[in-house]
Amino acid sequence: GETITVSGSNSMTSLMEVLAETYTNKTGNFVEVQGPGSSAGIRAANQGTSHIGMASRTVADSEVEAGVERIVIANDGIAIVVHPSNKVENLTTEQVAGIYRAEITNWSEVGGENAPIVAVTRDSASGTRAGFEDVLSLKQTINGMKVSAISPRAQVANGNGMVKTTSGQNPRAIGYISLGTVDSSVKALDVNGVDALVANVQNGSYPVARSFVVMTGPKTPQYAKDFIDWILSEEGQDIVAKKGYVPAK
Amino acid sequence: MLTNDNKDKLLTGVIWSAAVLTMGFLVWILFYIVSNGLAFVDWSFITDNYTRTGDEEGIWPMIVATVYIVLLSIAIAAPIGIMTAIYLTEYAKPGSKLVKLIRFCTEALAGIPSIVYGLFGMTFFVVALGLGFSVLSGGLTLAILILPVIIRTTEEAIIAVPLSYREASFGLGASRLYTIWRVILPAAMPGIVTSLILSIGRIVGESAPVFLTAGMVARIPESVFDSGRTLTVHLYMLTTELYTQHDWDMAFATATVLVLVVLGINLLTKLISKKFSKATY
Amino acid sequence: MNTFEIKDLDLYYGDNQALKSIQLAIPQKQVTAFIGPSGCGKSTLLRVLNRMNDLIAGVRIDGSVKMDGADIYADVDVRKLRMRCGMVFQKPNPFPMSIYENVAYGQKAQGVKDKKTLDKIVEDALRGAALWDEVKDRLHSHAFGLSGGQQQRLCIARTIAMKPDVILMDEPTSALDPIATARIEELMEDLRKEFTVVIVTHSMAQARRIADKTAFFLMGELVEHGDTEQIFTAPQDKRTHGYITGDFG
Amino acid sequence: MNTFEIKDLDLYYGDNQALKSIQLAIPQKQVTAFIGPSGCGKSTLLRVLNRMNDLIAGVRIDGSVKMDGADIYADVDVRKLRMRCGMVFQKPNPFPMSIYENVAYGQKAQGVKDKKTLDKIVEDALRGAALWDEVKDRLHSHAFGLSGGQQQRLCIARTIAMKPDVILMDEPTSALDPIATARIEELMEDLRKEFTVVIVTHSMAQARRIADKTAFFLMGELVEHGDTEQIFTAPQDKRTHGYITGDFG
Amino acid sequence: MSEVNAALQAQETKAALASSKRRDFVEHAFHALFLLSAFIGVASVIIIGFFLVKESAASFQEAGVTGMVFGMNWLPPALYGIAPMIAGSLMATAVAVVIGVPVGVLTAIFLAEIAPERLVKVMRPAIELLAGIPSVVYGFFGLVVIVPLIEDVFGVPSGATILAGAVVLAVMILPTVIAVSETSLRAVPRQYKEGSLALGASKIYTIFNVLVPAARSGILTGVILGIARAVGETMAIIMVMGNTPAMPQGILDSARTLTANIALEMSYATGVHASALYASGVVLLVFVMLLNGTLMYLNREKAK
Ligand SMILES: Nc1ncnc2c1ncn2[C@@H]1O[C@H](COP(=O)(O)OP(=O)(O)OP(=O)(O)O)[C@@H](O)[C@H]1O
Ligand SMILES: Nc1ncnc2c1ncn2[C@@H]1O[C@H](COP(=O)(O)OP(=O)(O)OP(=O)(O)O)[C@@H](O)[C@H]1O
Ligand SMILES: [Mg+2]
Ligand SMILES: [Mg+2]
Ligand SMILES: O=P([O-])([O-])[O-]
Repeated sequence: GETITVSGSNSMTSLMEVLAETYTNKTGNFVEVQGPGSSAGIRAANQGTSHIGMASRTVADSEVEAGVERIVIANDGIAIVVHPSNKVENLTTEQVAGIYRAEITNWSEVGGENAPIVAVTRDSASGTRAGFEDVLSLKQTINGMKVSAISPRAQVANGNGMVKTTSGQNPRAIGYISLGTVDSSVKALDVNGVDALVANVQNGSYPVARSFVVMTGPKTPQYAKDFIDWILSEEGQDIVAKKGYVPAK
Repeated sequence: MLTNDNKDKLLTGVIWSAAVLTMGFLVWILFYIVSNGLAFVDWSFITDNYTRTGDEEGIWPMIVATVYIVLLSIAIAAPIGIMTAIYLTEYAKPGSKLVKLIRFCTEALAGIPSIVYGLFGMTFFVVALGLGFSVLSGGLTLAILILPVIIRTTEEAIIAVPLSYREASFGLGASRLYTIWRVILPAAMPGIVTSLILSIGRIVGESAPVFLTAGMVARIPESVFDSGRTLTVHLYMLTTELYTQHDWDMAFATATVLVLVVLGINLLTKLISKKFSKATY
Repeated sequence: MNTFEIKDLDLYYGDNQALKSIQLAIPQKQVTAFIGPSGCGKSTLLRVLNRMNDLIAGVRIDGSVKMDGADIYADVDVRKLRMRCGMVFQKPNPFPMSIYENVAYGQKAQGVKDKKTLDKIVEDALRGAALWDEVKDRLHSHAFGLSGGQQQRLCIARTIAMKPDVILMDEPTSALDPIATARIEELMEDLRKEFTVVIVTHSMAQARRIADKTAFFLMGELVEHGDTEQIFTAPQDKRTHGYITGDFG
Repeated sequence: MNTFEIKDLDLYYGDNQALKSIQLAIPQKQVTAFIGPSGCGKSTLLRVLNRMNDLIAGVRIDGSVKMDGADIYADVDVRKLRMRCGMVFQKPNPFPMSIYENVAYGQKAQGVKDKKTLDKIVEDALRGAALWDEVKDRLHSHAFGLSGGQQQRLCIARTIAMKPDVILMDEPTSALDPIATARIEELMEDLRKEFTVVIVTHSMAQARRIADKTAFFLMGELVEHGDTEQIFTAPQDKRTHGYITGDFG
Repeated sequence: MSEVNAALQAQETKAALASSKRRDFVEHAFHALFLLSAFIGVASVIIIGFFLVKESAASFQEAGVTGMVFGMNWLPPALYGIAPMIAGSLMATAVAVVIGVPVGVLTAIFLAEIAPERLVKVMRPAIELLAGIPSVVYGFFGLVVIVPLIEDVFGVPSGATILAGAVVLAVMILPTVIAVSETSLRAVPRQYKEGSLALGASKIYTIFNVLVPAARSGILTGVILGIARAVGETMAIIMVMGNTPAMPQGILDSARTLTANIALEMSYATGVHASALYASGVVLLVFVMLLNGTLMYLNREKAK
């Protein structure tokens, strides 16, 4: 069979690897998945170094070169997570933004115990982070350029897992991760009173959400495009749903 | 005021505590890793494939990829490193500008942080030469990374060959090449083998320069142009995705295997240099 | 006939002059001994004769050294020179290989491969060094299993195997016990029949026992040389007299 | 009076016996020389006297060694023993520090701190070693700036500064040139007035020049000892005779 | 007659000793091959240097060398200040040295002078094992053990601090410091030790007043190699130091090192941002070169 190369978003790899493996077993075409991050995925699609690029956020027209196609294969919520022992159950989007801007620094300010807040963010070009910043308007303009407004004092973790480990270990921590990766080691907060559930992402009531996008370039061969078609097929979208994400169709 | 004897006792105590601290830390780390991981290391863990659908969670592909990358980088670096060491010790005029340049560059290579190798390998081998994320890119990058280790250790081994052997050989009218081949290299062999095993250890232990060049695809590479994930990279991937208790167990198990591999490599070094030194002396 | 004729020889290690305008003739098929206190330049001069000093960086030589009338510092193949001037060192230095391989080494280095030829040469050389009877049953065992005295004779055999004209020896017995020393001294009696022998020794008694000619050095100068008997019984120079009567050294 | 009395002394390095049932008395305030061929055990016996062999793993000692009647291998403080038996080594071994610090070292190691006391001790010791005039203006320059002979006298001064009863010297002049050797030999004349001196030497001439008593060793055995004159003119043992007339060694 | 003979023999000898060219060819060919190999190392350094400088040029142009090196804010693509990362690297390394070097040197003294030979036989392989354990394992251990421990002991909101990184680094540089120091302590000429003991000095006095000063340059070499290792360490640090790109206020604060900066953002970055990461690499390299220079200088002193 052929080898299809896919690279990009770290959040998408756990889903993509399952899709890939199922597809490989089915067709004999091997799918190779690398998950360094969304920006790398966009670059890979632009430069044609991989057949398929992945980004866990909306990709703007200005970011892609002519001939690069963007296809949404799933939608995903971004869960705001804290230590399971944290008494706080709900935060508003403003409160979350305040915490990440370092305007709110103590849990007592948002109804919790009197303890400092340890905010954990993702690395600066993660798709999850970009989606999170978009939804919460965590952007500022410096020297005419739009950059992140997340406080530089927030800790930086290099993957969903690392955010989870930190929030699961430290009772004072708060972080955000792909909804599909939440489990009992952390507690996902309600946002604006809406439960962090796939159903609520699907019906649009859960506010912190983004799309999983794949990109193909002019050099992408047909057998790679076939893989994307298969993802969008019923069989593919079933897997998406089973893994805890929102199907694109 | 301390008397001399008491001062001696105090300092002896301090020295002992430092040694205990060093050993304590080692034992602590080893015990923590192995006690949490050993229970999950079994034959199928070692020989199974690794799939994301969850059917199999073995580390066989990582073991194979590690072996490939080790073999490739050693195959590239060993001849170059050994020949460089021969040049520096047997041919070059000591203290000449050329030797200084070569030595400076070797030192510089040894000093470059491995993340910079990763950076370089990704720009040069992966992108500029178009080799992609592949065992080949990884092997080439790591070959440069271990080159100084091989050069230095081999040099030391060659220098340690008694001058009297060289004198005797030259005194019998043997040529330089013949002397190197028949006398110097055999006598330096334990040192050379040691340097190779040290390099293996180094390769096994690296992570950043490996995944930036060889990628992290968890399957058995079919050719040197395929991507591969080494054991250490695998452990790194696992630690960034610790979701369930089961994930933790797998991470500990992988760490245990790594520690055992390193232990095995160290024992092998000892064994080989002992065996060689018995054979030649 | 003289094997070597040394004229106006100066030798410098870097800035340090180790030999000062040496004039010396070394006669054919005789034993010539170099004596003198430690550091006076005996070894240095010996190593001039087979250009072993070439191996040391920073050595500079002025003057002329002729072997059988040909200047050995002119355009000669150093390897051939060294084959004609064999050398035995202070500490026995067999190679880390079998007895046989040690003796055959020099011939093999010249490209001799024929087993019969080699066998013959090895046997002859070992006989010449009075070692054959002791080792003939274990030619292929490791040379390091021999005693110090045997090792030194092995080194002499190794040299004889090259069929040289000259044998240079630098304190060949100083690392040996009295019995081994006596055996080597006996051997010298035979060697002088075939070879020109130059020997450095720190033992005046030894020089007296074995040498035809003796040369006495002091601080890089050749103080006196001549027949051994004459040097020891009627030295011309009072420094020689002082040395042999034990006033210094 | 005897300073040392050695009875039935056997010494083994592992399985190798280096000294064989030595019986020897070393008289007070005289110079005793140990002579014999290389490896006969001279240094080993010398190091028995201040228990320097304790440093070597695998050394075993049988028999008794008494110093002024007290068994030095019974329960003694080795440090005090070594303070009473100073030692001077074959190669001058000043510490890598200033001349002053070298001489003051031993006293400082005993906890003496008073500058005046130390100054006095240093001056006396340097005078005792006939070095004061040469170094008094540069006491605080580095000891490595001294010539070999001066360094050796510095090592003697360092030893004298401990006010020992005995000075043990292991070939103290073998690394020195004739002039430096002569100075040290002169110094010995003075030392014997105050100290018991034991000296190992490979030079029979030296033993003859400076020693009151001479002991001749061969392969770990004490062959003969007695007044120097008698040993050199009328040896009792024919091995001694052979050695001093140069038949071997 | 005999003169003629002598002249004949001289000619014969001369001919016999004349050099033959054919044999030398093989010698020359191998000489060239060895030389060529030796130049591969040189070529590698040049290529690596070339790529680093070339790739980092864009960011230096955009932000200026001082703008980057002294800039306090890291907000690509607007601001490219790496001063916080430089501080992070230096602080973590310094604290690691303060913790690791005394322990390492004292352990080396223990191995070289105090420990019975049998204990040395056990400890040395153990320390080699410490050297061989992959840094990811150290990072993992730091993440799950050291970080929570620091939270508890120091009562800080988060244990992911410079101190946590420094503790991990200290353990990681131990083997280097110990091995090099022990070797140089053992290389101190025996005469020094004997000289001191023969003067009635105690073992401990001898160690600290003669052996350690005599081995000083070797010990310093070990320390510098340890520093180089600490400065270059990446993966372990990422896992335990919090990676905040803000100027650290103390050792109980999170910080990001230069190496972590590269590893965290490399695979995402494009354009000037990527170039700025190469610039971090250049700064890192300058550090290491300075350390190497120091080492060479020290060794020159020693050679004197
Ligand atoms: N490789 C070298 N580099 C610099 N100087 C040297 C070298 N070899 C010898 N010398 C110096 O040259 C002088 C003569 O040395 P040489 O070894 O010839 O003496 P020697 O008479 O053989 O003494 P010994 O009896 O101790 O062997 C000495 O001063 C020595 O220090
Ligand atoms: N540290 C040691 N370990 C094992 N054997 C040793 C040791 N030191 C000396 N010997 C052996 O003990 C014997 C006596 O050695 P020693 O050094 O006392 O001789 P020496 O008479 O001083 O000789 P030299 O004149 O060469 O100094 C020799 O056979 C030597 O090989
Ligand atoms: Mg010599
Ligand atoms: Mg001795
Ligand atoms: O999906 P990301 O890893 O780019 O956040």
